[in-house]
Amino acid sequence: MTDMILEKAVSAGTRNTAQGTPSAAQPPVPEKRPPGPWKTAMKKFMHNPLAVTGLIILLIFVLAALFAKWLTPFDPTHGDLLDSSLPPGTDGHWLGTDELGRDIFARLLYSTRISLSIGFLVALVSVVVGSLIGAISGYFGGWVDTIFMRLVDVMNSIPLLFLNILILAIFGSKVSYMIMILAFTSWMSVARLVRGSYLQLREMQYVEAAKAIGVSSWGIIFRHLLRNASAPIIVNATLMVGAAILSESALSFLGLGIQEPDTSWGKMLSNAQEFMLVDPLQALYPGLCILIVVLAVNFIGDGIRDGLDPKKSTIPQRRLDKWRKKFSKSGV
Amino acid sequence: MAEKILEIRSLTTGFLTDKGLVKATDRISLDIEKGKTLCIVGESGSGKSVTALSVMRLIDYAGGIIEDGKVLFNGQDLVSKRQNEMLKIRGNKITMIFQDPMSALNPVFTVGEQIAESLRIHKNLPEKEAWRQAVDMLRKVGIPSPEIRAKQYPYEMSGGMCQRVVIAMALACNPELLIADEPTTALDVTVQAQILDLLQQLKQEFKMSMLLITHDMGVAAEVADRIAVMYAGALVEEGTVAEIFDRPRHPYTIGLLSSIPGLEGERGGELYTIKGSIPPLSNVPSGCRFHPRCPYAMDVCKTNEPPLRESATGHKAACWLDDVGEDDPRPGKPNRAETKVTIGSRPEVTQP
Amino acid sequence: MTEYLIRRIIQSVLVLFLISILSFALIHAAPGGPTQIFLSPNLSAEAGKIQAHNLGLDRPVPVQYFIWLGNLLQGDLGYTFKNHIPVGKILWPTVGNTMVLMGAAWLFSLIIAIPWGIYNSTRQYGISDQTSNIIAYLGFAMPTFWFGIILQQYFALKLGWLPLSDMYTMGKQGNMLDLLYHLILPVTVLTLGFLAAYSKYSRASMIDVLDQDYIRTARAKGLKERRVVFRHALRNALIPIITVLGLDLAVLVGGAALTESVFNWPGMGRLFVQMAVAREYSVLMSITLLVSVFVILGNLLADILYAIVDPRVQLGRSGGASS
Amino acid sequence: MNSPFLLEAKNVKKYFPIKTGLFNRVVGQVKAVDDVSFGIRAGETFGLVGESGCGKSTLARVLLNLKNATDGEINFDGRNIAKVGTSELRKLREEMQIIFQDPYGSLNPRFLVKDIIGEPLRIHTKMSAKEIDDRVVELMQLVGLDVTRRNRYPHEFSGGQRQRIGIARAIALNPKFVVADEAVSALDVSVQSQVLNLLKKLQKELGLTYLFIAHGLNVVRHISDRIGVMYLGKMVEVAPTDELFSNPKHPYTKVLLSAIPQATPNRVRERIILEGDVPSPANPPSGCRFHTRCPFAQERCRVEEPKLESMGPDRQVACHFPL
Amino acid sequence: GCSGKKDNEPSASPTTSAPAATASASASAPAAGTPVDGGTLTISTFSDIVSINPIYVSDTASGDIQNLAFANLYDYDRNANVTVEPWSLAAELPKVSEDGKTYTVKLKSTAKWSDGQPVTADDLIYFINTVKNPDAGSPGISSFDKVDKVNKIDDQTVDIVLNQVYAPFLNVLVTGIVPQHVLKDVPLKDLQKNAYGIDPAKTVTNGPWKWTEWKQGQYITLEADPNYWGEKKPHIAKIIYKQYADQNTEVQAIIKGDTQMTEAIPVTQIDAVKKHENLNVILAPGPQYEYLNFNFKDENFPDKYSPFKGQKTRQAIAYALNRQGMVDKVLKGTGRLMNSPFLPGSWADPGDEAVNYNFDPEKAKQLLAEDGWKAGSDGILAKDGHKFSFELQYNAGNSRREQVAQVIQQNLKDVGIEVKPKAIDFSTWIDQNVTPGKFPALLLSWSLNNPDPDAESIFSSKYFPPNGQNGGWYKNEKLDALWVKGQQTVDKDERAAVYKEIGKEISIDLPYVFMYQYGLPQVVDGTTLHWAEEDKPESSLAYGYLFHVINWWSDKK
Ligand SMILES: Nc1ncnc2c1ncn2[C@@H]1O[C@H](COP(=O)(O)OP(=O)(O)OP(=O)(O)O)[C@@H](O)[C@H]1O
Ligand SMILES: Nc1ncnc2c1ncn2[C@@H]1O[C@H](COP(=O)(O)OP(=O)(O)OP(=O)(O)O)[C@@H](O)[C@H]1O
Ligand SMILES: [Mg+2]
Ligand SMILES: [Mg+2]
Repeated sequence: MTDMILEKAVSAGTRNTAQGTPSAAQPPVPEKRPPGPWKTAMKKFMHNPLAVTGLIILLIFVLAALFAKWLTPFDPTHGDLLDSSLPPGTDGHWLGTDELGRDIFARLLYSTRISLSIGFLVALVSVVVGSLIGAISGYFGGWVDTIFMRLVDVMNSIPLLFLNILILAIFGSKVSYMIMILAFTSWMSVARLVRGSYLQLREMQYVEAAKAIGVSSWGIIFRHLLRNASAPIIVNATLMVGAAILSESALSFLGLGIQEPDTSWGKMLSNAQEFMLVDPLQALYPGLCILIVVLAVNFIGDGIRDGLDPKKSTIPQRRLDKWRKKFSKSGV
Repeated sequence: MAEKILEIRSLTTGFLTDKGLVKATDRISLDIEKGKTLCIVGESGSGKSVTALSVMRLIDYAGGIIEDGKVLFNGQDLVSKRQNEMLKIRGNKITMIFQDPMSALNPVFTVGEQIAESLRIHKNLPEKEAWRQAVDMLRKVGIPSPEIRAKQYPYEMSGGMCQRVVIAMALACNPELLIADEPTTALDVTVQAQILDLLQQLKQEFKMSMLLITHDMGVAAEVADRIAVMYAGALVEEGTVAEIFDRPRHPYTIGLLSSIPGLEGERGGELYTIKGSIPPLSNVPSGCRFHPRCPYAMDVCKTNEPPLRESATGHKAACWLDDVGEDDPRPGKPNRAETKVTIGSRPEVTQP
Repeated sequence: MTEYLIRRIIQSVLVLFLISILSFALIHAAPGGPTQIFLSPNLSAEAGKIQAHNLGLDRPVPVQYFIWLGNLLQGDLGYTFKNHIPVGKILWPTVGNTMVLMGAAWLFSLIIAIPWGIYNSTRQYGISDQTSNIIAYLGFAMPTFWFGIILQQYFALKLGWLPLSDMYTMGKQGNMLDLLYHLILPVTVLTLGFLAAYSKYSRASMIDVLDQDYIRTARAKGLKERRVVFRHALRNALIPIITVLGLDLAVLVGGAALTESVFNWPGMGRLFVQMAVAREYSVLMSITLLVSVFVILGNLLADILYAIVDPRVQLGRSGGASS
Repeated sequence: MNSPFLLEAKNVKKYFPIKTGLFNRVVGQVKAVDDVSFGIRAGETFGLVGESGCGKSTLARVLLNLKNATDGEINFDGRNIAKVGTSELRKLREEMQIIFQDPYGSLNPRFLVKDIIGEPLRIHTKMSAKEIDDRVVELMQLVGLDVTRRNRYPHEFSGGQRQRIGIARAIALNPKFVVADEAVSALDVSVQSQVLNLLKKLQKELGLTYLFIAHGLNVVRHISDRIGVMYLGKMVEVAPTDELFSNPKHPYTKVLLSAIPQATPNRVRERIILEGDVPSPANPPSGCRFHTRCPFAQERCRVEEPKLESMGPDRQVACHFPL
Repeated sequence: GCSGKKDNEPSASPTTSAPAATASASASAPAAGTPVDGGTLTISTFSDIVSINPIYVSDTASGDIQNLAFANLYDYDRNANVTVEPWSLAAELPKVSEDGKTYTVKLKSTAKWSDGQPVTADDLIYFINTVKNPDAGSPGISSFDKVDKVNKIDDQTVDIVLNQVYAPFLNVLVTGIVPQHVLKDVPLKDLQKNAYGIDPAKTVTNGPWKWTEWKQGQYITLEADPNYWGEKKPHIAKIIYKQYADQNTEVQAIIKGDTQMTEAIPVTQIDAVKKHENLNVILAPGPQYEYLNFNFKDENFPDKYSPFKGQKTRQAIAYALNRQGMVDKVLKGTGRLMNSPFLPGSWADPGDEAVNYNFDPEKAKQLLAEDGWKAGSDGILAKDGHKFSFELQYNAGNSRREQVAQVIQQNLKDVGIEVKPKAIDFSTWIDQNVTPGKFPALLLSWSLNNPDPDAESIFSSKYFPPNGQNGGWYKNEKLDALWVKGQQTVDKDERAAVYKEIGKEISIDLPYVFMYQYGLPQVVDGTTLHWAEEDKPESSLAYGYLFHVINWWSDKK
């Protein structure tokens, strides 16, 4: 199946040179870097409406988080008790105020910061740690692998939500703790994945070729193999962003998450739970934010995955089906 | 002329890709006489498997589209059949074996079950009887202690064994036509010899016809009655084994044969090479699709597609050099007399 | 096989041992850990010390660990610190309750998801496929507790059709119908999550298998498409699904902390949350270990099932399937 | 130098442990290469043939020190490669290179062609980027690649072109000795001849010594000066090419020669069809390893292992009853 | 109770989100018709009991069940006077000797344990001696440690002899007791582990209801004891005490009709509940108040400087805080401002004699300036190179406190003081900061177990950690003396005068900012739960939400 995409690319390359071997007399004119697999993936990604929507949504959220200060005149931690529980739209409070008179929109914006940072940082840390451990484990194998994989087993065998609850209940919570704890309990899947890739990759002939020309083990792991294992890692990272945001909200919901004056969507949700009966909108906003961002991140992840999957055509399936009907002469 | 079991007429099969519809076979016409073996040879990607899958109508599942043409099996057109109707033919009258025997067998069923399944479905045999015949079949393809082997799973067998199982499966229903797509490529030479030998034997015994696909000229030479050479989706030459090997007409066939180092005679000298490589199907050259690599390419080759011309003896080739006459640069001087007879040009579909 | 089992069990015990050390250490490293529990303002320092001594909390931590481990091996999970109730007495009923809830959700989602995934794999990008895709996305993205609360607000409070929370109506303990009635909402919430994952897995797995050479062989035999899908493909496709299911066994017992809390379901997850807040470490340790046992059992079970479904898998060969 | 050989293997063995059971106990060994001795002269091409799994690749890896020999001695250019230090090994790496079978798998798909070819230069020389680029251009021209395409990825090249990239990489450091492990097996005939011609040309121009591994006997015959035949980890016959083909001494060689289908119809050939499969190297037959399939086997073959013995100039065979 | 040694009296304990206590009737359920016997009452709670053994009860949930299953020696009337009710164990109020040190208690001869044994003097003696003994580990030890000895006069009469005059002691006698005949052979150090108080089957009680079932984490049931000795029998046949995950869920449950009474709901839910006609919210400030505790010890600040030492500074902070705003918005009007540690309206309340700090940021700024604080470049006040910036600790998970902390931060920011609110897990916090007195400032509340105003162990310099609960290291010699005087004055009017003085002084000196007394809104389903007007719940008492529960009746079966 890979041939298909290879074939395609070859054609692009052969067109100008197919007519015989190049003459050495011509001074070599190196052409520009051709579209690599990433470029193709990019193109496919851009053809995927869900993925693009996801990307746009995420970008909007990221920008909103970055420019929160300019988007709302209100301070998320500042509330005037006289303005408490205003309905949406009053006095420039687009979404109203909460029971302390704090602007809900401002709080959502600033929550975006923390929730997204948690999402991205947890993904980053756990991907870096997981990749490193997975790569070393998978490449070297033997006792290194045994030790790391037992560790992964142990970590995986502990109910993670419980571990999170336990650690947070014991040590209290700060944004930085939260990130560390979530990363600490989520690197294993990446490690497994990367190890799996490396177990396969290390058997590739180009690894032996690299050894044969004297590349060191670290050179092979980081220079030669990392880029080959990167596709699943990237996909996993995107999905982990969503997972971390959800985990944070779950822990916050249990009262073990972010503490004032910091705020996150999960924190807002858990606060809003009190007002579920009087002011259900308060719970709706952060809930929807979580839903939308996690959806967006998943769309992006899927987009990347499909983009990197050589089996997936850049042409939408619908169009393919239409064509198929049009061209086929055979009975159905 | 002997009775034909299979007549492929101007078969065009394509795949939908980003570049639109890519034709993997382009107006292929082939015939197989009852009891004979036709071998399709050609380099990787030339469309051999696609031809076979089209005949089986399995190409529909591989995402391919039969765009045009007919496949007449005993006079019935398979292309216009519905998949439902194909079920009675496929696996029963026409069977197929594939290149990699290990992956062609379902890993979770015993080999006996897999053979018996065909029998139960097509011959409506009761379970016991189907099993008995399956074991019998295994014995026929030379598997020692077949009663035990039938109860084993594919992973418990070697490659050669698996290929025998696949062959047994294909022959179980006593097919009229066996299509073998590179049946020995995945096997060791000594085992390959065993399997080829076995196929020859069984062909006699079961009185069937065979379509053998290979890229090994040696295999073709040994097994075939007639050989068809494909290049980039098109049929470029077809004839008896002797005609193809001794008097090849198409420069591609000539190049192919000359590129193979022999086991006898001179060695160590420079090998003949065909420059360049097979073009991608999405970008087939105009005119004769071989012309960019052809050492004898003429102007006409670049623009006009040569028709497939048949000699009196049935040796077909598609090359403009057949028109050149005395200046023919081809080595070995193909039989002039043959080339005079032109039966038809390729763009037309010859109706029987 | 037997040897493989023995090896896996030895490994599992080792893993459990490590987990117990890890969690024990964690708990004792904590500020406000067990030793401090009796130094609360409700009790004079002196009286607190006496109590701590009575409970053996003044001994070195490793000693405490081995005492605890020794008791554990005799089936004694210990006692709660605050009122000296045997942990088992609190824990065991919740295990059953959790299993009822999760088992129902799990079965329910399996029954829907696997056939649905298979159907979708044969009709890729059809309406059903797209729908399940949407559900899958929602299932992944929706904070479960939020969904639960919304369902509660609507179906229990607004419409009043369904019970708000709990496992039984007070006084109807043990009544099957009542239980089913109470299961509807939490099972719906949990099912959404499972459904998403399982239908995706089974679809992907089927698509993978349908691409294999032996499926082509099956078709070449002239088998009906239905037979190809359900006989030849399904059994192979089940293999990876089984692995996922095995891994989920842990979720089955431990993972519903949030849903249980929202629906006041007297299960292990809710107990864990309660006990974490109350700092009942012996209960926390027991739950952690118990769930770990389930995780490990789940893995083992997955491997064994794997071997049953797939004759190629010979347990014990080069480390087994997932170790 | 007192040895006539550039590379000499003495009693080389390579066993792979078979691990299983509790704690990965070693329960047996795959004797992939078992007591093989031979030499390759400077400037010659030594062909190595044999069926799949008979140990050809393993032998090559051991010769290049990519795998450590279990036993035996390998001298390259008078140095025992097992004994050299790290820095000298690096030096050795520059002198011995390898070209792989799979033109797809042996090139890192995420490296640009110029990086692939330039990698050995980057590692072993202190050349500047510019110098490396110049050398890459030079090498690409040498192997007949379009130098303007050096900024592309390997997948954009055809099989034959990819194999040329592999060759360019192998000769980048001006090695003395190159192993071609099935370097043309994966290529179509028309491309195969291009690559074979290239290898010959390079040998002439650069004075290379080849160890040429293949199972296509016609190809080996075409390129080699001498040929070694392996069966199940053993070298069973070594002979100058023409003599081997005209007068095979070992029954296995004879069988092998006869098994190859030839693109020369009409010629009636005596064909020896063997019974059964190649036995497993983990559990090789006693005595002569070929006796189970040998049409000429006798009682002695079952018990006594034949040694590789000299049979005239440059000819060795391991058979009790040479033909 | 306090952890101090020799003090007695009003014990106070820090509370988590919703502590003991409760609610005086405002708009309570109407008395509908005549009582019916045999109904079921379902009460919701969000925490489980620990043990209902009166020796060990220290949490609200356990206290609730104890109050239902055990009769008290004495009870309170609606005005917090110690009294003898038909359901009290004592036959009459205790006689206090001339020197004020000996209390003679006489038991009813009809009182019986649920196993049929009579309640005797031995039970009371065993109870007091056990609680007093540190080996038993009873949290009540601080209440009884002033008891010198207990003498049995006859089977129904006991003399309790104190080692000093201790006015609050009468309140200590509002307590349940345990059956000596059941527990006498249990070694004291094993008593806490004993099944008594934990296992319903083994817990012999003497109250109107018998404890029948405990499903940990789920519910507790009690049933009317058929052998109950009192002349007045309970109407309600069965009480279910049902546990929910949190208060919000409790509210939903009572709205759904799953429960009939909720002891306390978050103030934020009041409006939601009021929408339902069948539900009545009983709303009045209860026996608990919130405070902002300053720390006077320099070590507790990063720059080794306590900014709270100036009296004017403390007063300025009091002026800067919009306490009324908090009461209105955060407490939704359920609270009442406080200026001293005595509940407004109680006999010790100094009333207007205590200084009331109205919200007045200008005045605050002026006072701060007078005390030498000057605004720095960043707008934050500073003195002698020390920035006026401190960490305000409170416990995580208490939304009221979280909100109040936010408001405090805001209010103080407006006068140039930087507050950094910090939420810490409750038990960790208590262990690490509150008890050892290691915090810069904190926000917490006291829940008053009994109506006596004594609070020496909180404010006296005798009770610096680890001896007592003066974690702010506050020292005021005048007050130190007054507290002692209060304890040793037996005459109620004289005592009231002492506490008035204390109230005045403390409101000027401000070891705390007394924020407000607050109530825990109690919700009852008026359509199914009924009582006569005189039996309605009394929010101002501890456990007042169950006031006279024996006289209530329920329509639910
Ligand atoms: N499912 C498919 N989708 C798209 N293109 C395909 C598909 N199957 C085959 N092709 C293309 O059709 C062309 C012919 O393929 P085919 O498999 O017939 O080649 P072949 O002659 O059998 O080669 P080989 O010797 O490698 O088996 C190739 O270019 C191939 O890439
Ligand atoms: N790393 C390894 N561990 C265990 N066994 C191995 C390993 N590498 C090779 N073997 C075994 O050693 C034997 C020889 O393998 P080798 O790859 O050298 O054969 P080969 O002659 O090169 O075969 P082919 O023609 O298929 O390339 C085989 O049985 C193989 O299974
Ligand atoms: Mg093919
Ligand atoms: Mg090899």
